[in-house]
Amino acid sequence: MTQTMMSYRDGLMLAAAHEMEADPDVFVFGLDVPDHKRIFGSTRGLVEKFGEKRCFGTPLSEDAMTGMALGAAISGLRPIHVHIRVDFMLLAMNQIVNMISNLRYMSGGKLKIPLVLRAVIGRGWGQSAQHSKSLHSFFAHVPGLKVVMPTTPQDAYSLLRSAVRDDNPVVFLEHRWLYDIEGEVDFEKIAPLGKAAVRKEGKALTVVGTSWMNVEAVKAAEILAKRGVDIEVVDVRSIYPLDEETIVNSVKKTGHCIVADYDWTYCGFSAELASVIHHRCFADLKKPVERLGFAPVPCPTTRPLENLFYPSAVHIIRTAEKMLGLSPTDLDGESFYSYENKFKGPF
Amino acid sequence: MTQTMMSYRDGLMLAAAHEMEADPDVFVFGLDVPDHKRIFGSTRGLVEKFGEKRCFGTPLSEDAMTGMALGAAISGLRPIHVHIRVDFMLLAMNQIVNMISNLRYMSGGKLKIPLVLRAVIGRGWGQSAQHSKSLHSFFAHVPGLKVVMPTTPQDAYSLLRSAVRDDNPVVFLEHRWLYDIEGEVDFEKIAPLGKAAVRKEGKALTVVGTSWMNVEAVKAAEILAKRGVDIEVVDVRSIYPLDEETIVNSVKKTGHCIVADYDWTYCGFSAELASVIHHRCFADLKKPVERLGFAPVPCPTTRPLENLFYPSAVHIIRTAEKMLGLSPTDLDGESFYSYENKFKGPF
Amino acid sequence: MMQDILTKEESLGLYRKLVLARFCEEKICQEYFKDEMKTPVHLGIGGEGIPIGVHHCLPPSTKAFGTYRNHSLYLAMTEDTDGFFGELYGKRNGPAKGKAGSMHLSLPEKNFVATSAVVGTTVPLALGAAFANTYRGSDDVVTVFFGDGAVEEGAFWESINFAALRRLKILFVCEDNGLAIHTHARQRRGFKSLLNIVEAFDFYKGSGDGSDLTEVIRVTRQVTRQMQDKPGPALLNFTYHRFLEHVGPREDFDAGYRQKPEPEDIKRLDPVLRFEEELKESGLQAQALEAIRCEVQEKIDRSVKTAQQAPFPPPEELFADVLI
Amino acid sequence: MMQDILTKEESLGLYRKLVLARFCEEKICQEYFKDEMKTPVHLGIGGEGIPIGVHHCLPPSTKAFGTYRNHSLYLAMTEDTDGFFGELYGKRNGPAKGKAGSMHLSLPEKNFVATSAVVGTTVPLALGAAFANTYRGSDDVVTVFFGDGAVEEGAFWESINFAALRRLKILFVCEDNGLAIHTHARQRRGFKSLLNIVEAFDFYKGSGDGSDLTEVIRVTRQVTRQMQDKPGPALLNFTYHRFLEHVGPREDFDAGYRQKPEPEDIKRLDPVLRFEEELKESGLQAQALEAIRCEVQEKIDRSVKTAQQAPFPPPEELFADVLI
Ligand SMILES: Cc1ncc(C[n+]2csc(CCOP(=O)(O)OP(=O)(O)O)c2C)c(N)n1
Ligand SMILES: Cc1ncc(C[n+]2csc(CCOP(=O)(O)OP(=O)(O)O)c2C)c(N)n1
Ligand SMILES: [Mg+2]
Ligand SMILES: [Mg+2]
Repeated sequence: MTQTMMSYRDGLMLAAAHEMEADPDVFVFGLDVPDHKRIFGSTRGLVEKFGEKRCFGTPLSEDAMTGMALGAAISGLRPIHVHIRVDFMLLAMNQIVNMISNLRYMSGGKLKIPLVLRAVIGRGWGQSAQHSKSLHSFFAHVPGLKVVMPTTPQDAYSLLRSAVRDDNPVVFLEHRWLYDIEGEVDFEKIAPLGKAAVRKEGKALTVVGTSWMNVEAVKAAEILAKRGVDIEVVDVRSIYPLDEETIVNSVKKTGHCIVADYDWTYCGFSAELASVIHHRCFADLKKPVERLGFAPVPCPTTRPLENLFYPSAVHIIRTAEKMLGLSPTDLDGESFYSYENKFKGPF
Repeated sequence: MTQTMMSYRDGLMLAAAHEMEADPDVFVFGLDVPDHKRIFGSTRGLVEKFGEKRCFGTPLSEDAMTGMALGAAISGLRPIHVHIRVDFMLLAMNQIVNMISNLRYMSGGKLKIPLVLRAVIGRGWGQSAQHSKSLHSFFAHVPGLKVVMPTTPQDAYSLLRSAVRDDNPVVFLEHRWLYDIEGEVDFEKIAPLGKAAVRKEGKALTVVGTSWMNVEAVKAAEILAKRGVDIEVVDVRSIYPLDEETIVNSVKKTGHCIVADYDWTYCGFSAELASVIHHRCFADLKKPVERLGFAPVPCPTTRPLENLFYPSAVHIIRTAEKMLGLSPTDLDGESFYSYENKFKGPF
Repeated sequence: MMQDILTKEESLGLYRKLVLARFCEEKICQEYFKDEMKTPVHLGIGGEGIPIGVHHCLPPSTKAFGTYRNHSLYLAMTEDTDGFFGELYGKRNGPAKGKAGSMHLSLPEKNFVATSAVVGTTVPLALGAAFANTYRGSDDVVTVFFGDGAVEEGAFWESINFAALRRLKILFVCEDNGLAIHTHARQRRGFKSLLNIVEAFDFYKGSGDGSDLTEVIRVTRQVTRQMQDKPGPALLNFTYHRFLEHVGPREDFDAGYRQKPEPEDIKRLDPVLRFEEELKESGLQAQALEAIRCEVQEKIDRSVKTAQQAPFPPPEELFADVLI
Repeated sequence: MMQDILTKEESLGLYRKLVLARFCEEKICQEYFKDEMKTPVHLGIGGEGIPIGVHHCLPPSTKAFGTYRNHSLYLAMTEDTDGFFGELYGKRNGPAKGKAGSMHLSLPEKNFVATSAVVGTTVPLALGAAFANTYRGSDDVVTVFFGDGAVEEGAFWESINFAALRRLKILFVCEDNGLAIHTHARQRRGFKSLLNIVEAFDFYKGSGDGSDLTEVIRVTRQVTRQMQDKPGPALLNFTYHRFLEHVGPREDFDAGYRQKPEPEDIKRLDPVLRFEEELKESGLQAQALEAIRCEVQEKIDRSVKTAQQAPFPPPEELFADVLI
């Protein structure tokens, strides 16, 4: 077994490198992929190792470049197309929703689309309304796409490898703050797409989280554990296809559920989860499922409002307390994740 | 009171004409708006009455034309921008989700965006995967947009007038098949955005429907009424903002709910409705909310598969029977809406 | 003229394809009113010579992308009338088992890769196919066909920029009928000459009367020779007259947005008549042509019958072919 | 040269704006490391002359659209240093009460309408503003500023086509630093001359060294005169040297993607030094300039202090300004 400590960004980088080594048809491209910043380090070393043929930048043309990725995929290559912000994929929605998701079906199964669309999501540093979205519910809504949101370095590594090997289009969404997270990575470990992971076991309440919200949920669980309240944290990982069983089993056990999604709630993935859980755990739920997500406004720049915009461990704790009929935990001595000290400007 | 029988398409056409008469800043534009087909008749007469200055076509440039609409709106005009298919709005998602929805917030409330985006949705005639979407959940997911789906000629008229007068961006979605529906229209009637309508009262079960699904739901209710089963049909009308009260009151009364949405269910508006209803009617629901929508595949062309793709009155009846523990109704003598005779090719 | 660039055998092969495309669409016109082909049809009558001529100049390994107005291209590349009508009738023997219909035909095994009913959307796909050719060291050209309306979409400009930047071997073919549905180019275009513009992108270029199959071939050969000498993209603009309404089997000259051509112009505007005239002038006997027409008509009638009798896809097909 | 086209008063006013923009951004560079301005900053040092020069040629009723690199344009049009720093510090006295930050500044009451951090996205907005001018019979021009990278986006091409088709009075101003983040134009562009291309769209056009404020004004005046004589769109391309990193307050010449300019080139590349030199050559006294600099610096320092002391928006502001 080859366990190594590494960051999430290195997990991403190594997954691409290993797939490129294993398969000459894999290539990585996108705006600024080969410049010295290397998509926050996640494409480091690739151009040196594999050359400009297999790792290159593009003009600012998201629509056509996404179509080019599709064209390459149906020609037998395996593109990894990278966007430094998911917000820019809005320029490519037509290719994604009218073409990529449909072409296999419209060809009666003749075309195969082994294509990975990587994109960075979520909070950076004063990123405001145009550099902070997640959009996984958009992609998951449309039949014909898989959608993945890894939280740990191991998942960054294993799920990216699985995504590259998958013969379907996979949207792969990486939270900006996760890039600095360190963890053990075992290169032998395969994480198949479509499986959730229990991050922490517990009996009192289930938090089902996506992406960064799992970090917040584990923190919340640690704090509540000190007063003997045992929270289970389920990391969805695969937004579509969804591992309903793991989630439903957890909620059937605990009888309480908070969905903590890294997105707006209205018509979002949290709505899907909440309705699946209500439907399948109808008799088991002691309280209605609660949903946490972004405030229903565009993301503001200024820090005090930005802090209110995003859901956090504190929201999870307060919601759990309410659901379980507990008095508010004293959070005075607790230290929460804050990017004031870890993550500074400008981007 | 001035009640007139007219079609849905004429309701749309007259709403635009009346608003253009009332306010010289209102104009209508979009691909093929002034050609002899007139967006299935819904812009008939406008160019003759108001001239090419206020009613005009465009190049095939959905992205820039949507930005142009936004630019005109923040310059004090009140554009109605028309798309003959909502699928083409995917080319404008960047302007809609990064710009139109954000610009008021990002300007600290200084910019006002009185803009209507009209689009035709849904089933036509062998329209297949690229001309059949609804996408209301995409628009409703994003804070800063209103989303409306009128079902009746009266609502086509009244809601379009309200949308044009609204100082916010409103996405206005019209099902292709509704165009031929006839009904009484009272020009004095105002329908404010944000209100649902009870289409049929009943005590046994609530069907909450969007757009065309209300036609199917009313049909289902009529059939079930014959055997004494009283279905209530609530037409959502306003996808965002949502009239939770009307819906919740109905479900609290009936204890049973089917959400019949004209879209895919996964991460769709049906998920939002189901989770709101589960949350707010937790103690009142006798069974979990059921969701009906498109099959989770791209829309196929061939008729037998297309018929399976779309939800219908039959699905509603069968689902209601299961929820209420009824034996299957004999549907042999019933005639359902079929476009075989009413709506022929090519489009 | 024709004899200078085409052998007799080639000419007859081309005539056969022209007739095949034309008769297929005429058959659609006859049958469509029965409402058995439940798919919108964008007929290419008048423009058949463009895809037929262009692909005549290229080897069968050439990958092609097209639009909803794709029948002639499909038939030129595949001659597969069984699959064609199977798909239009929505039957199991169509290449997409009826899921695609007329607007999204695709037969990748014959390099007819993909078509789309959203204007301009296959143009960027051609970039990817051409990129894949370069990646693998293939010399093949990729073709992409689009209407004059597609040129207004941003994706078109992004694509020509990238093709030029990378010197990709793509033949961009504009099937220019001067109309986007009912709207004339002058109501949509802020420029006069697309060819002038692509020249600034260092494209090879060519243009001509798309109703004249011989000319299409002459111009295409010129340009593809340049592409082979020194790799790079090219744009061909071929004008043609759309005989029928935008979508559907009828004429629509009474709608008022354009004039019906004078009878004496038809001979010039109809690529089949025009090529036939040339063939006759070059000394070919009317009987030889008649024989081709008969053979083609029989083939088509058989395919239509086969399609009409073929089964629809079974219900479980609804769920097949989404994800692997 | 300068005297030929600018009065002394004008020159001093322009110098003041140049210094205002430069000192504001230098102040940002000094203060940024304290992490109190929690917004990414795309500094325009080196390019100040372009928006300042262009808007000098146009009346205050001219509506303007810009990008995230918008500080000079904001300050040229508004001189509002209080609002500017208020917004950068995320305070209630910013024009958007801190919601916008540096990247999305907007002050519609001064006709600085909108800016955006998604490249190319305000270009189509200018179409709408120019359309509104025509609709209302106004003769005003609309300006839209964008970087050389924006030219690769489809929306740019769709916009110039529509502007040309409608002969809208829009001044498209390309602030051309030859870079999109760290990528050079030659790695992104399949064409050599943007000006050649827009000529095919019947645009008026002009270009020049954007580091030379006098030249910017000369070229802009030429082109706006043409636009007034016979309405139509124009494109101006002004090159300039970006002194700092793409985003943030530092230099980044050590990153290796471009060369640091030689000291002897700085005088030519720095629009403030260059204009100052011209002013001196035209006989202006160093003291007059010094006085302007002092006054501007004091104004800025006051605004920064005001911003630092201003309150943040209260929590309920989170929910304000979404829908009316
Ligand atoms: C992106 C997009 N916008 C609008 C439409 C509606 N539409 C279908 S065909 C067409 C005209 C296209 O004209 P052109 O490209 O010249 O092709 P032609 O039909 O003349 O062959 C339009 C506007 C569409 N299908 N896709
Ligand atoms: C649509 C879009 N794609 C990518 C980005 C990321 N990005 C931010 S600035 C930039 C470069 C833009 O270059 P240019 O237009 O020349 O402006 P400059 O920064 O040089 O002023 C890129 C690629 C973005 N903001 N928007
Ligand atoms: Mg055309
Ligand atoms: Mg630049």
